[in-house]
Amino acid sequence: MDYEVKLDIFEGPLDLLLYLIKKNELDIYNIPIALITKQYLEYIDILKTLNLDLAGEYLVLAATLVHIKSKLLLPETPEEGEEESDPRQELVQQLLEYQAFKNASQSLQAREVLERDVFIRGAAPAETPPADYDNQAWLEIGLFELVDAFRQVLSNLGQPELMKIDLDRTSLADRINEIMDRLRERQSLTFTELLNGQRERRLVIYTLLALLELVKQRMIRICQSGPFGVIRLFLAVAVEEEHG
Amino acid sequence: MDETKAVIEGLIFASETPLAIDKIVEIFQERNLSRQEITAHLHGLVNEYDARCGGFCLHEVAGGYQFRTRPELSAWIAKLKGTRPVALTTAALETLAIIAYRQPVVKAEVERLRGVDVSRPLRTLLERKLVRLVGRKDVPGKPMIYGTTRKFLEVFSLRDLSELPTMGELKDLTK
Amino acid sequence: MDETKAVIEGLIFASETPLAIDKIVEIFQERNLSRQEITAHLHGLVNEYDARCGGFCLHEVAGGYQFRTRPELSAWIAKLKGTRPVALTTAALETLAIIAYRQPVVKAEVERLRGVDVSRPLRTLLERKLVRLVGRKDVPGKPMIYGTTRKFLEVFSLRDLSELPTMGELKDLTK
Repeated sequence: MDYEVKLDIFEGPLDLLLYLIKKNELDIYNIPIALITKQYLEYIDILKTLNLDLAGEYLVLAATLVHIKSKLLLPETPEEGEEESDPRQELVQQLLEYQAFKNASQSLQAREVLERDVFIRGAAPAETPPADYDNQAWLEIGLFELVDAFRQVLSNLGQPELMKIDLDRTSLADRINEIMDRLRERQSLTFTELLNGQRERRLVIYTLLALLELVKQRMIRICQSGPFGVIRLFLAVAVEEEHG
Repeated sequence: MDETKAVIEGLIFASETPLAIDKIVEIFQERNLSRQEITAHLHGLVNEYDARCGGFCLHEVAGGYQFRTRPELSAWIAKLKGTRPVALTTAALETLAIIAYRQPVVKAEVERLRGVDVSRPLRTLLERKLVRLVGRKDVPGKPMIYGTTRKFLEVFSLRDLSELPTMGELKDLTK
Repeated sequence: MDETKAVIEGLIFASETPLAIDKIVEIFQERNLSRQEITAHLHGLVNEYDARCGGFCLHEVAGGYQFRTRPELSAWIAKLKGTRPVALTTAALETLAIIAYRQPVVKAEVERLRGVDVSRPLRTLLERKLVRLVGRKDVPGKPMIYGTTRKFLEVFSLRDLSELPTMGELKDLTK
């Protein structure tokens, strides 16, 4: 076996396996598992002796290969009504799919790539006229940019801040926005009106949490007309539309 | 040159991104110019520039029209521009190919198909705006879904996603 | 077209600033192209574009050559630019991100997190209707409380706020 191929050129276990199949000029539909497993494990050993950071995925595939090999060695005892299946089938499927995507990435590379093969007009645009915000397209910012901006802010602050946000927190914000909207339309609301007859557990919990948060933040007041009376919500402070 | 044709040419030239026919229709609203007329002018321009074989040509890309330098001149243009942009790694390209073909797709599926973790290449693709977050899948855990962007089409000179070779064609290459 | 002429045209097209003759001489160094030849090609191109009377022409400006749209078309080009996609500044994007994740939130808290005054980016976000005034706090000074808008959800293709990536997902992308 020659080891002149640099090991870090493999993109992962599937890539290594495809390389071995090609090197031995094997039929991908009929892989001699014993041979390929042996060679695969030898490569893994080299990776280990070279003290390379061996990704767990390589070991997972090694285990899969050994498992397939052992299955092939056992005498077939197909159960009643069950098709005899080739234990290699799933792996072959995976390899074919991976090979197809590798081809896809190469066909992408073979295209006319912008700023490698072709270039667009270089001159800076003319003066930007005052923007009409309502008609703006917003193509240039995506969710990733938003999240990344937040990460940037947090990374300047240190660890404890990082843990405070989760899915529940943002669901709560949705509910708070909704409640505030409705309170601005109508001066007051009852708790029952707020739920709109909906009884979904999650919604009721979030509504309660939202109300607690709003009271804590002193954005609303909650009043009850005597014991067991109707609970009413009011805006704590009138909200003017302008900002300044 | 016909004035309308000249305006269309000027608009394409001035636009920062490939100019869509819809956009041209919108700009010509008051003149009531039909899509057919616009398309005819566009084809006329494409042919004219192709025949001329000058420094740049008109291309249909990412759902619009854009002037681009001829690929044969790339070495000269590179001399002008000096530094070249960093090429994508094989890992990033493979990840991109999977997302392009399987979109909308979750990270776990990309990792199953590649057989390795894709956090780093995925981040590179997001940073380069070739890939974007498109939403969440409605399954337990609500994983994030990824898809390609318009910039992906622009960078790889694709009219639209249907211009990519089919998976069948790609599998044939394997044999 | 003559290859040298095509290269010159491509270089002018791709250049970010008006392209000086000296620069063209430098790029063609190995070919030993004379200034006279280059100048002849440039004049040829200028005349060709003038005669063609298309969407743009070649001009000598600021010590170099540059393609520019014909002034007669400026009204049409302005229509195009009026609806150009705009990007947010880093300050606005960071402010928006904090409001999105921490809402309902008062300005003072946003400023604590960003470490600087956010009056300007906040105004931009309010103008662009990405952020709104949700209410006022019933404490001394009655500070205003901010939250995101429906338009914010539309811009980022989110069904609701719970679709925002969580901290865990964020780390997964950034490791």
